[in-house]
Amino acid sequence: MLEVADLTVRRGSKTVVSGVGLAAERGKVLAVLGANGAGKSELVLAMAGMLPVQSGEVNVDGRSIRGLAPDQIRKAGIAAVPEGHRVLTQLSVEDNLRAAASILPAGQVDAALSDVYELFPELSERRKQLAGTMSGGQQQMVAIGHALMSRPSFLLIDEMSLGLAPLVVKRLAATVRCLKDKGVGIVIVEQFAEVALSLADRAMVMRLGKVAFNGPAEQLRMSPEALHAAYFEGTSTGGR
Amino acid sequence: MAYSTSGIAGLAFAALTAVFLPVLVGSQWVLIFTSTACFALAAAGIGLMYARLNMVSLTQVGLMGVGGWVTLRMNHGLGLPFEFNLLAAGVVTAAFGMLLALPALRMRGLYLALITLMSAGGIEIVLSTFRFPNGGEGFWGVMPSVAAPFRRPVLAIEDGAYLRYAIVVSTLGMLLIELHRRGAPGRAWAMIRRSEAAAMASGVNVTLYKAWAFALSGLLAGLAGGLLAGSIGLLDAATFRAPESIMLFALAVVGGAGSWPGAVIAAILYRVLPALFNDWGLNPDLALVIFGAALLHAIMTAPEGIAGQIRAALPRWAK
Amino acid sequence: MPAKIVGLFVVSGLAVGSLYALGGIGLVVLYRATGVLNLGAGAIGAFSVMLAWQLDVRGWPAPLTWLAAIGVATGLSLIYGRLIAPRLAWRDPVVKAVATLGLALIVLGVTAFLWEDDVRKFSLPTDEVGVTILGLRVTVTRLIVACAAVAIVVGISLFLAWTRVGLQMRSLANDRDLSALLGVPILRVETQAWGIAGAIAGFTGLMFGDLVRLEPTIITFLVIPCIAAAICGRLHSLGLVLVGGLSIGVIESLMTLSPTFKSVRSMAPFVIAALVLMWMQRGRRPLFAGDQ
Amino acid sequence: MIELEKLTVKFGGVTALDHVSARFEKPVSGIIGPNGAGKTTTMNVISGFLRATGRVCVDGVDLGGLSPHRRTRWGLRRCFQQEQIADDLSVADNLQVLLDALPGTRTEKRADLDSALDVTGLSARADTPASELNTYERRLTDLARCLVGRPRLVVLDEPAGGLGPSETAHLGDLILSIAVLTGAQTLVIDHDVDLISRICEQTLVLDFGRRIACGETAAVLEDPKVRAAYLGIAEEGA
Amino acid sequence: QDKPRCGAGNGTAATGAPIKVGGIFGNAAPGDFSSATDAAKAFFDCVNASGGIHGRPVQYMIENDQWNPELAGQAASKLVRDEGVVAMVGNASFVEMSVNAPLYARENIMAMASGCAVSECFESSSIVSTNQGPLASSVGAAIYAVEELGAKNISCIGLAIPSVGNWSCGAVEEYMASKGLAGSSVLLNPAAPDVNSGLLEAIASGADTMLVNLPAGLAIAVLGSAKEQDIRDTYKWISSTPLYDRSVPGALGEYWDGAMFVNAELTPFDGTGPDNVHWLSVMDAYAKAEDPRDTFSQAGYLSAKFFTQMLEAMDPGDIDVRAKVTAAIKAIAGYRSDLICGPYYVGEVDRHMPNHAGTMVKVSGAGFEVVRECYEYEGPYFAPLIEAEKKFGLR
Ligand SMILES: Nc1ncnc2c1ncn2[C@@H]1O[C@H](COP(=O)(O)OP(=O)(O)OP(=O)(O)O)[C@@H](O)[C@H]1O
Ligand SMILES: Nc1ncnc2c1ncn2[C@@H]1O[C@H](COP(=O)(O)OP(=O)(O)OP(=O)(O)O)[C@@H](O)[C@H]1O
Ligand SMILES: [Mg+2]
Ligand SMILES: [Mg+2]
Repeated sequence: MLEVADLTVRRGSKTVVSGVGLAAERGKVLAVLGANGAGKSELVLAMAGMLPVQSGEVNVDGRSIRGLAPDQIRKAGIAAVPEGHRVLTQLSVEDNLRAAASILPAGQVDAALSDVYELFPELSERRKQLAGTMSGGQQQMVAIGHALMSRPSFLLIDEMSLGLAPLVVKRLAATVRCLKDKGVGIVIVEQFAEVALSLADRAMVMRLGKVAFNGPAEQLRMSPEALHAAYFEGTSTGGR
Repeated sequence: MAYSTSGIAGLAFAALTAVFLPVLVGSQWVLIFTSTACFALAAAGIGLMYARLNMVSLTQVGLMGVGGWVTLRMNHGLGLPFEFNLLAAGVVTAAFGMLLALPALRMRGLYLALITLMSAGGIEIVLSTFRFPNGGEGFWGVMPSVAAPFRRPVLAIEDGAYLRYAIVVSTLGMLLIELHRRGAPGRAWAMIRRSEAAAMASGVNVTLYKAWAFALSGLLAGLAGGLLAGSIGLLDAATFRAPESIMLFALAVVGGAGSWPGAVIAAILYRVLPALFNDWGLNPDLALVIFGAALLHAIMTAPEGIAGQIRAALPRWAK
Repeated sequence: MPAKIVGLFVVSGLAVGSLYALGGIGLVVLYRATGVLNLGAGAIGAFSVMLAWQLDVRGWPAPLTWLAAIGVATGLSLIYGRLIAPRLAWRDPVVKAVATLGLALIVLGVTAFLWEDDVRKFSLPTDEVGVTILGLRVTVTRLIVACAAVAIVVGISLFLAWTRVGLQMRSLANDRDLSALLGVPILRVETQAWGIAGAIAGFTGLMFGDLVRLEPTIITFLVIPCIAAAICGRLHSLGLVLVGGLSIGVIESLMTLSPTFKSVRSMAPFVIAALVLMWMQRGRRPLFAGDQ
Repeated sequence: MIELEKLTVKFGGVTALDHVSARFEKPVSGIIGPNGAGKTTTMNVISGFLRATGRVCVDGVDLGGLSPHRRTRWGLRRCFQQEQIADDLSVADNLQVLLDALPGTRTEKRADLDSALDVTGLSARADTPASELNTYERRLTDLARCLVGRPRLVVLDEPAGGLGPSETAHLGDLILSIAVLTGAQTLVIDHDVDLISRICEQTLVLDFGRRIACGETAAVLEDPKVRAAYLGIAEEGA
Repeated sequence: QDKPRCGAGNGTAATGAPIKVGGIFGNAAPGDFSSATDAAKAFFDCVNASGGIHGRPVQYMIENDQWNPELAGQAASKLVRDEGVVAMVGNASFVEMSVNAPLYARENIMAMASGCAVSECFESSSIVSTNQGPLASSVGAAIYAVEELGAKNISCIGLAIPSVGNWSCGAVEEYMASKGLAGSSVLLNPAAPDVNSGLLEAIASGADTMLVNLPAGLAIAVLGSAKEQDIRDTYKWISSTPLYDRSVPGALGEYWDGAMFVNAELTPFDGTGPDNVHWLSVMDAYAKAEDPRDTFSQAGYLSAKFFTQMLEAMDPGDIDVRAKVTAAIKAIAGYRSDLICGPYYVGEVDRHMPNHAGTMVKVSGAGFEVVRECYEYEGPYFAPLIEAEKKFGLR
């Protein structure tokens, strides 16, 4: 169980996440939704140890991981895919993936690698290409590959489908289901509710850094009005 | 043009120092502050390139040497007034900076910094091999005996008046930067800093504007070098060694690149602090240790530079 | 110009060039592993060779003095790598490089304070033995420098390319934040990198102290021409750094033969590095922010 | 009218574009294709960031010899896959950069800038530093840049990436208005098939650097090859 | 405890209003010239303890220019303008004199320097030094090589700095030419790691004698290179004063034992003349134990001593008047000491090099051995000096 309680994150003088709580269970998918600037990405970064946390708790199976270094958090079984398809630009695709397997015992790396290649044959064709020269979508595949390489127990994916062709999104959706069946706890952060909700067991909607809705995904899937109320309330230009 | 608080504060600061410094301090400190004014101008050039374009010049002090060389060359070779020599120094150094820019235009980050460092190394060798003109014959103009007299500006023969003169020139140089920053070049630079591709897609001639920044920064270095030559009357290659250029860049970062207080702080750290250490009779080796430690400390703790910290502490002054 | 004289100058140039190469290789090793170009490497080397000299004067057995020198260099490098470098990790590569000037000043200041200016000489037993190549006598020490340069190039290249830690170092140098997120044990890997680089700096210091001269300031700022060699390898290819360093040495030495250029032959490293950089960048198009 | 003629781009061994020819006549046209198909590469060729063999002609003008910034002065506007606005400039200054490079009087430019801000709904944020904008506002600013200075051709690379449904809808309307307001022809790359089918009358589909279809959007999306390669619904067609 | 006494004082510590005197030295990596001002300071301390000058103590203020021309200018401004010193004594630097000579001339103050190293220092109307500098010392070494070692072709390896290497090696070439012999110069960049190609260049010049005219560190590097080539016996090896230093024989090692001839600008520092003995005892009593007892130290002592001697001869009422002091310094003629071979004089001329006779020593064991006692240098450069000395009635 990955639990976040009363988490507050500030950037400069601005509180971007305030008092957010969530719980991701093994074998379940949680969708985190919200309009632009709602603070979803900051939440993910804070959970991954990339942003300092002002207050609140982050626990895995009852053990606090708040304040740990990012590599420690990954070791604790949490893998995050940050927004903006970040890859090691000067390294080849294969080196990217191998580097991401630092916490795996050496013997398991090749197996993990072939799993990722199986999911993304596009990458397998380009093992030797520098990741920085890949197309946007290919980089997103590498970024997701990074997270899968460490065989995490909890997977956080920010903007999973960003820049990916529909075909690949479908494949990914299947993978998410498969991981879920294997008992991985998954948090999908999305702008675009449709895909996420179709996968999710529970959903959470954020607005202006706070939780605006938290409940079964069903509820939002069934009633677009509820979704709209939680989500699109405010202006279409997003900001404040 | 809108007047900013910081701009007015800058002009006021310049006016106050120009009026009061020369009468308040002894002749040793008049010279120290003259040097400080010169280096502040050069540091402002570094800050311009770094803050606006993320380009690093590790050759600024070397370029000052070029400006100083031209000033001395003109002074000893032709009978022209100081202002003319100074202007020539600025223009020649700007052209020189632009020339440097040619190979550097396609480079960024550390590579760019290193190519400028290489040119600093080259300038160091040339200056230390051929020395600065001191009134001798020929192109290099070096003779073994004591240097021929240097003609300071008619308005600033005395050290005190020369300090005022240096402050005025430095202030004009910084105003020139400000003028650029607020105009089309400033916008183009901001765009280039975001990404060269985006700048090109915005119709910005990236090559031209980068070369222009090099030239402007070179101009300031040239003026600074010329002013320094006028302060002492002659120059020595040791002043312009490559490590000095690295040092001035480091201090420009520590001071806070991209604002006039940053440049002034950098120059104070560069010239006033060592002079104080020297005045206190501190062993120069230990002074080096303290200086190095202070440099590291400042780089670690003040990401926006000391000027940024001061600005944060004085919220009223922001912007 | 008789071939014999040219031969002399070529061999002499190779001897100096291998020093540039050794220095450059040390810089590139650290840069590739941590993204820091350490301008303080020369100062660390200077301190360690002064220490070796001091211990030698005190009567320590020679091999112990060398070990002590390399050990101290490793230690100094580790102190910086553990205490200071991580706090600058998020800054531009240039600011990280410039910050190491602070390290250089501190170490140089301490060295100059401990060892007041005096005439000293540091020599190794291998100075006494030599072979004649193309008419020039070359001491075994110089051969050691050349061999060590090659050995480090080969060893480190293999290490970076094939080992797990090597991969982690490359990943770290590319993007430290992301590497941390990917689970690369940042501190451990960085510590290893700074340690290796420190040992190389110490060894380089011993060689410079013997073959150039035992003056801390000179050794400290030799790092600048060594950067020229590093540039020839684009701060990346150790093999090219070696080639670059040797070429610089030979060209610089051959410039002695030209009456016009001999007075400015020390410019060779800078001019060559600038030309190499220009050539490397030829036809390159501007890219997006963040690309090097 | 935009004509692409036998565009070929190679990166070392990889052929990113392979003799791609197409002709876009509609005000708004789309380019779709799987990841790595060569869409961004095509756009880079059109805007002059990449050299390619082949020809790019717009309204009969061969853009071949022009460098990117000259193409912009000629009237080409582009948005990148990741928006590229300068954080340390205000929204208005981000547009002003473009106008700086173009001829015209101060007042004309001011009017141009104001109307672009007006259309995109950014007027109230004109003097806000770009660093304070959220993702959508940044996208809008980027798009507003394509509106100033009499554009003739606007190319957009995944403009709706990372936007929510309502934002995407609003953005689609804005793109449609470009042609109306400025008379410029627009090319859009996106993975959002709904957006593409709503705003693009004509669409080019690429796969592995080759053209696999080109024509009326609705027809193209029905093409089994496209469905197989892009939408991943091969099984139904087969 | 019998401390040495200095000057004509009565033996009780001086009390009156201090006489302000300045001194500028250079000390920063890579060189330290402070031994000159240290010795002058020791001497003045001794004078003060011994009763001062006309009962007044000397207030000796020293500044470090750290090889930085700006600092040099600032230091001189402070001493000359702010403090109003009556004269500068014991100055020793590479940069101070070139920067400040115009100031000294303008302010009508004399600098009785002790460590001149560049041409500007000798070719100025307001600076006079007790040391010889690289030119005289190199020519001196060359004369010895020609006259005693049978050198026919000398290659002078100097610093690639116009006012040092080119100037001094140029004078050696002129001297050789004046004798109908061959000479050439090889100039090294001070920071260059590569001294080998310089040495090869000297070899290629066809010389039979190598004149090493470099700061000690660089000189040792060149000689190390020569050792590497094992060419000690192929050439004759001579050097200017920088190698005349107690640490040098040890640093050179056995290889050079007996093969390296060095010119000494002043008389040997282990000499037995009264001034040499007095110098050492003043140093022991008033200087720090670790302050070097080297040539610059001798020169600093000597400048201070001559200055004191001159002030004592002045009318006590004129001592605070800078113009009078300057005039008195310029009037110095014929002061003698066993530390220098010839007479010391100043005179109203625009170049000063009173000390142009020296001693030649050879590296021998852990020290040096005198191979030629005081001998006067000749050559085109010295002709005008000798002319002037005739005018002052010194010859
Ligand atoms: N470096 C920063 N400094 C200050 N504020 C920031 C910074 N980065 C982001 N913000 C602000 O934090 C808020 C939350 O941003 P975040 O990126 O988490 O939103 P999001 O919900 O992920 O939206 P999107 O869908 O656009 O990614 C926004 O208002 C943004 O402007
Ligand atoms: N510099 C390069 N070196 C090698 N291959 C490259 C380089 N740049 C692009 N490529 C390859 O060219 C192909 C086309 O890339 P492009 O960016 O045009 O794809 P795209 O269609 O825009 O994809 P996406 O939808 O994922 O953005 C990709 O396979 C990419 O890996
Ligand atoms: Mg986000
Ligand atoms: Mg793309």
